[in-house]
Amino acid sequence: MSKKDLGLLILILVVGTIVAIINPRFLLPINLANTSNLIGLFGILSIGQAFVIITGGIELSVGSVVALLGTLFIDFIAVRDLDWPLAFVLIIALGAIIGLVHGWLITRLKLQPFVVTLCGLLIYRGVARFYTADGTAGFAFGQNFPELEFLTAGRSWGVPNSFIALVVIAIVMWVVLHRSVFGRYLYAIGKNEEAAKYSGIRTGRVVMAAYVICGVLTALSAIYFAMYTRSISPASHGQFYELYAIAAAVLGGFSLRGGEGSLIGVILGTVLLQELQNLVNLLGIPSSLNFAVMGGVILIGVLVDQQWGVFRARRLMVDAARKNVAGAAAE
Amino acid sequence: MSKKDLGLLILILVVGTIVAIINPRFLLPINLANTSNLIGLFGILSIGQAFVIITGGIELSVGSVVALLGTLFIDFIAVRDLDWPLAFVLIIALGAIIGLVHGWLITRLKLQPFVVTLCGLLIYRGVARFYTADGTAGFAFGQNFPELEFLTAGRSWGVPNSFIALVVIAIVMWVVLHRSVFGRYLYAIGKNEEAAKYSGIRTGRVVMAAYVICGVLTALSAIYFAMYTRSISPASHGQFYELYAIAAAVLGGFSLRGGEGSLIGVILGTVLLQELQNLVNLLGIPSSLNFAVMGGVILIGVLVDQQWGVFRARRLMVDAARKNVAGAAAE
Amino acid sequence: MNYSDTSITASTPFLSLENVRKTYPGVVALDGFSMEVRPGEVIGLVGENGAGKSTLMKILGGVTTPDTGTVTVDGIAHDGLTVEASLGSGIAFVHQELNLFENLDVAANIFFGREPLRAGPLKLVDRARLRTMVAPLLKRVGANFSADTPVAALSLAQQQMVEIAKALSIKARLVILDEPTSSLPLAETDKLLDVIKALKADGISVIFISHRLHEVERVADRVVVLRDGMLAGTLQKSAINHDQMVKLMIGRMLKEREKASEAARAPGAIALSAKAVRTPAYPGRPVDLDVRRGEILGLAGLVGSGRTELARVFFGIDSSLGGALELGGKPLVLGSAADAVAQGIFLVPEDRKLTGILLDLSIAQNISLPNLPAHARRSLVSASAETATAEKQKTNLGIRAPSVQTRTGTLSGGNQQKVVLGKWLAMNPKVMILDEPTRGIDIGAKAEIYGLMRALADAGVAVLMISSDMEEVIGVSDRIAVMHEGQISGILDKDQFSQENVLLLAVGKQPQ
Amino acid sequence: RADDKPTLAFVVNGASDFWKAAEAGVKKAQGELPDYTLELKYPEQSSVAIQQRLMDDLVTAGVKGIMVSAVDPKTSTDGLNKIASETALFTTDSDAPQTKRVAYIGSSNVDAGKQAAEIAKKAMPNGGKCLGFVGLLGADNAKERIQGMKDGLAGTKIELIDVRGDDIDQARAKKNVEDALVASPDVTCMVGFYSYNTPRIYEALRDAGKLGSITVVGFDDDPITLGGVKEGTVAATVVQQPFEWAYQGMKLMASYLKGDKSGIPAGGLIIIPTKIIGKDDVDAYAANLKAMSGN
Ligand SMILES: Nc1ncnc2c1ncn2[C@@H]1O[C@H](COP(=O)(O)OP(=O)(O)OP(=O)(O)O)[C@@H](O)[C@H]1O
Ligand SMILES: Nc1ncnc2c1ncn2[C@@H]1O[C@H](COP(=O)(O)OP(=O)(O)OP(=O)(O)O)[C@@H](O)[C@H]1O
Ligand SMILES: [Mg+2]
Ligand SMILES: [Mg+2]
Repeated sequence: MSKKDLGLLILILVVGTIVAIINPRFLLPINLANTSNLIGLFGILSIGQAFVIITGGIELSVGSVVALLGTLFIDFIAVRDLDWPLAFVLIIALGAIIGLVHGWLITRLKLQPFVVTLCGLLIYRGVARFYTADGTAGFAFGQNFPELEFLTAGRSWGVPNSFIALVVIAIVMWVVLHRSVFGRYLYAIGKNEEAAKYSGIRTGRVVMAAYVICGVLTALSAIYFAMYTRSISPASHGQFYELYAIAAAVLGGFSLRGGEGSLIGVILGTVLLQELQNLVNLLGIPSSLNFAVMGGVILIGVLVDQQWGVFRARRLMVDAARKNVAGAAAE
Repeated sequence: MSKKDLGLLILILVVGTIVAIINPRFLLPINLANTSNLIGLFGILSIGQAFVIITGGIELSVGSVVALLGTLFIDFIAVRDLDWPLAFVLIIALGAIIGLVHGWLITRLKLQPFVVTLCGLLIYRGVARFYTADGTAGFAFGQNFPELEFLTAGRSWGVPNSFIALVVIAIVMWVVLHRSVFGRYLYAIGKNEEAAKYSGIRTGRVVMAAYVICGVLTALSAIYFAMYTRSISPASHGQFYELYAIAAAVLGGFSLRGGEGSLIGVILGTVLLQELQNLVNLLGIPSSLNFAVMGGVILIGVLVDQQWGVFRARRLMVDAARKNVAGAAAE
Repeated sequence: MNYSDTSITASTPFLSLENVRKTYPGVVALDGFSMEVRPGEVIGLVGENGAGKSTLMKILGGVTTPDTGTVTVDGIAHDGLTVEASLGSGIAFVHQELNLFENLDVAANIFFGREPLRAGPLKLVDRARLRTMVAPLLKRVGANFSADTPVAALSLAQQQMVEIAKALSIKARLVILDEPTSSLPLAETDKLLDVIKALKADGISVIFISHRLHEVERVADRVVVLRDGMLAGTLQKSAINHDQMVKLMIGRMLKEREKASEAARAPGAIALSAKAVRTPAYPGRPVDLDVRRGEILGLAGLVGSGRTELARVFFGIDSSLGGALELGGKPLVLGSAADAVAQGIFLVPEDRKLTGILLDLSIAQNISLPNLPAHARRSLVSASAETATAEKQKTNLGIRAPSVQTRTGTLSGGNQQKVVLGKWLAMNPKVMILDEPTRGIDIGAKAEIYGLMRALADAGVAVLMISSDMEEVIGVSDRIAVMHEGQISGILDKDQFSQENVLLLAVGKQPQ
Repeated sequence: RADDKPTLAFVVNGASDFWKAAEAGVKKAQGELPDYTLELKYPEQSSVAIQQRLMDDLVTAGVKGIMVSAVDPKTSTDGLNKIASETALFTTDSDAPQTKRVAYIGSSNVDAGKQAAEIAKKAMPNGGKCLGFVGLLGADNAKERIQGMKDGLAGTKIELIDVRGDDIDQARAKKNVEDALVASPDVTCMVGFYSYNTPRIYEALRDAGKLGSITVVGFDDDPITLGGVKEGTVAATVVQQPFEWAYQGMKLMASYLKGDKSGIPAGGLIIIPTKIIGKDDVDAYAANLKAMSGN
């Protein structure tokens, strides 16, 4: 765990302690379970985003993808009576295709990631709204899918299964990002794509793979979100989720210039954001301030991190100066 | 006018012609006036954004700033009974301060523009909602400010004054961006900030000035928007306007990497976007498809532009090769 | 395939180029060029700036494809190579411009794209094996840093060592080195030349591009000279000498260089003076240094001795952590490079691509940039004034370009360097700091730049020249200051000039 | 928490001025219920997930009763039931009859739509073409109002030809009206289904000089809407009584928690009817509104 991640972890614990002191109900198992459920949902989304950000890209369409794929998933199983495992596979495949198309436009046709995914943001939500004719996709009364519901919204030993899914995904993705050749290529491309190309790396494919991973994880979280809300109005479902995901990554030490960040960081970023949301509700802060609190904490977090880096560099220098002066005096 | 701008203009005219053929009422003076009013409002916003984008930055908070400053403006004149010119000056000053703070955080504290302005997006809207306690800021029935209303929502010779304001601002800003020393510095910094610094440019100040310009123009457009809707619910007012502004700039040939784009381009981008919105209503396309149409056109526009660039570069090369071969043969 | 098996026939070319032609808009970079590379042969490739050397190598590296002509590797003809094909046939390439990942460590960079893998489908990096593979390579290039150092923490020269180690790590049959010594000081250069000899002994071919002709003389078996994209001539081992190469490169003999040991000049007044200045790289080691008007003060030292850092402080990019600066006897406080420029202190930085010029701007726009208000009326830029200034510099410096409106990014390295010089010469320098001013510059242009520096000094400018090229330091300077680990270890006057003295000071010893 | 009084929460479906009157109702009820802490909560966005989370957190914080205007009641059955299993759950504004909620207190949007039809019929005895404007076309309250109005107009010569959505962007709301004036010159009547739609219609018509020549049917009681009614340029408006929902609802909830279930009718439906406010009633209504929020 890097120093940065450790700092974030400490921040999370300090905030948690303060909230628990003010309102001890914060530590109730039910509250922790509720919050960790959302951490699971947003965490999966944020890991996907992180894979794109590490290449120096950005994926602005995730909120809309969550809306579109969620709508389709519910429609498939609730209206069209598809078997849910089939629907599940279809949705994940759609996520992969969306990622592939984005990656293709970005790497082959050399469009900017911001532009491609901004268009995605506009288009996918529009399609979802058109698909439901601006209505709502939801289950009919009494429509139940026991296994699916257990896997997505259920709990095992009191722990939400969505959170367990996040832990599993995080471990796999940690290995991929930090131990595999593919992960190393991602970092390299994020820092210097040209050089990676000169080294014989098929950078296009690697970047495309990053978008596909993002698409798949987004699709997965879309299913989780759909099963959490059990109802989707495409006009608003998942709105701003791309900002949550990006914010989690940024808080977790990712640079939008690419080539920086760790998987533990993005998870901790998600945890902090969800803790903040929980705190606003538990401490009775007006919900209108919810986003403001989130924005304020991100800003302060990034600022402290940045200033801490500057401070450390300076202290190192002063230390060196002192040592050298002492050495010179001794000579 | 560059080739890129010309292409965009042709696209606008073609789309306009098609719409006019399908529904001739498109060309009614009243429709043109209504649409050009919104072009004025969004154009001012987009020019501000363009100044930031040219430096390689981004300003995601403009939508929230439009909400916050609009709320304050209406509150100042409708509730607190300030003279409107005073309120006007105050709001513009606030816009400048917001720009200054963003610029300061970005240039002095070295935070990433995306992060700073993302936090702004979250914070300003929160503040606005808190300020009105999640209510609405609006005028009482019959509350009138004749001069202000004439300047903002009135017409001269049938042309909306907001559009005239845009034209004036565009001319001034065109000179600033394309002819002035400051404008050259902006382009240089957008291309390579480090090298600009080594050429003795005070890059920090120049970038800060760009954010201040963006803040001021955003404040101005916030006033225009407020006087257009005459009522503001901060929870939704101006939502996604940053995307409109960025989209207009991108359509107009700006690169989010900085250092590219023309003022005419961003205006044409705004015109196209508003034409599309108008078209959705005039042709009776379902409103849910509004954003999808916008996203689709941006994507196609950027694609065509990009592919055209590739094609031209290739042709140039082939030409050069042919000429050289001919030259060699003649020797 | 056993790459070291050269016994087949030593004379069969490993690689040959035939009638290769490459054009860029407005430029013919290569024109009907042919050459061969035999196993175990060291080829020196020389030519003026923009002669087409890098273009040629880029074709071999698969980075660009030729318009016409064929590249034959191992008897298989290609219209153009891809990066993979090039790597696959055993061609290793050290680019003129560095291409490292500063967020990865040295080991990761060296084996980038060829990581040792653990068994399994996930393609996990075998980090232990990677470390053992890297150690001998670092030793071979004489690196003074460890394999897990992040590249961001290395100096430019150290990064170049990493690049070379990387080329060595490929079981290559041909190693291409595009100006590998351009920022390497003496000792490291020697090591590199030894490395080249060792490669040759292993039967590996080397193409060595350099503007330092004496280095070429020392290692090359054959010299290929390029001129204007065409083969100007080939010199066999016995015929390789400095003057012959120069003659082929520029088509005439270079006039005898102005003798360095002319009558010593009378030193002028002190222009820029550093009093106990502490740079961020060596905060514990105060620097005292005076640069006088009318002199060229050479600043020599080993890699990472802190010369660039000192120059950055003088130019206001970094702030001094203590001590004081004076300009013409008056205290000088620099908050930014803009302050330095306003005072007439200019810097030609060592990293051209990143800090020297704006590759996307035209020559004219680059030259006017630091002095834009002077090219403007009422804050509006005057294009004609810009063009006029740029035309003047283009003629003065002999910048080779279709016009001053050409994008600087398309110029060859040497011509780009001239543009950097041009932008400062167009103003009135009081103190001119040049960090490796002739890095990557051909011999003809070098002489011109020396002449320019001398002219500046004669006009009363204080010139501080940082250089790792020993010949250059001794040949051009009026005085030489030598840095060792962030401090000035000694200053040599003209009568003390010698390679030994500079070297002794550079390693922290006093000359006899 | 310092005070250990049980808390009752009124959770709305999104930030809107509409709920200001409910806030006043909550305040009035608080005055009469000193044993309880009453609060009104806005979710930061109008979305099911966010509202669900807000309620989960309220339950965690120990709230004893929740009255909610669910964002999407039809499909949120499980989520609402989860809340209902831990607190006393009441619904308001739009009902979720399939859930285990104790009672619904509010109006009927279908009836409100029918009342809008009444207004139109009265104002346009010779028939006409109506265009509607609404924030979210897909939202339940919008669909029910539109349906109610269509039902009410069935068999008359008045027709609701289209309803345009604006995603609660007021600039788009106004432009939609302007565009409609261009695109459909034969329209004789406009309906603002959301509280801010009517004022935007009013302003767009005023700018176009068509005030008075087009019949405006309004919903809710935005000050501009009421001003228009008084002026005669808005035919009439259908108002709901969120003040009463909140006031009566909170009191009902308090007594329910104390064990007094007499206030709950059999089906659990407590309909507080919507009213048509025309030119004659507008002054009294406005005065009443002022009195309510003025305390
Ligand atoms: N991408 C490009 N676009 C246009 N012209 C180019 C490009 N790359 C190189 N050139 C031109 O091709 C010619 C050969 O350049 P090249 O870089 O091969 O020279 P070089 O011999 O390596 O010079 P130097 O010693 O300065 O490195 C030059 O005139 C240069 O301006
Ligand atoms: N970005 C950096 N981060 C950490 N250390 C650095 C960095 N850049 C340089 N250094 C260190 O600072 C010291 C001085 O480097 P500098 O580049 O000034 O040396 P120099 O004498 O100019 O050598 P060169 O021949 O490389 O130009 C070296 O020890 C180098 O490793
Ligand atoms: Mg070269
Ligand atoms: Mg250096």
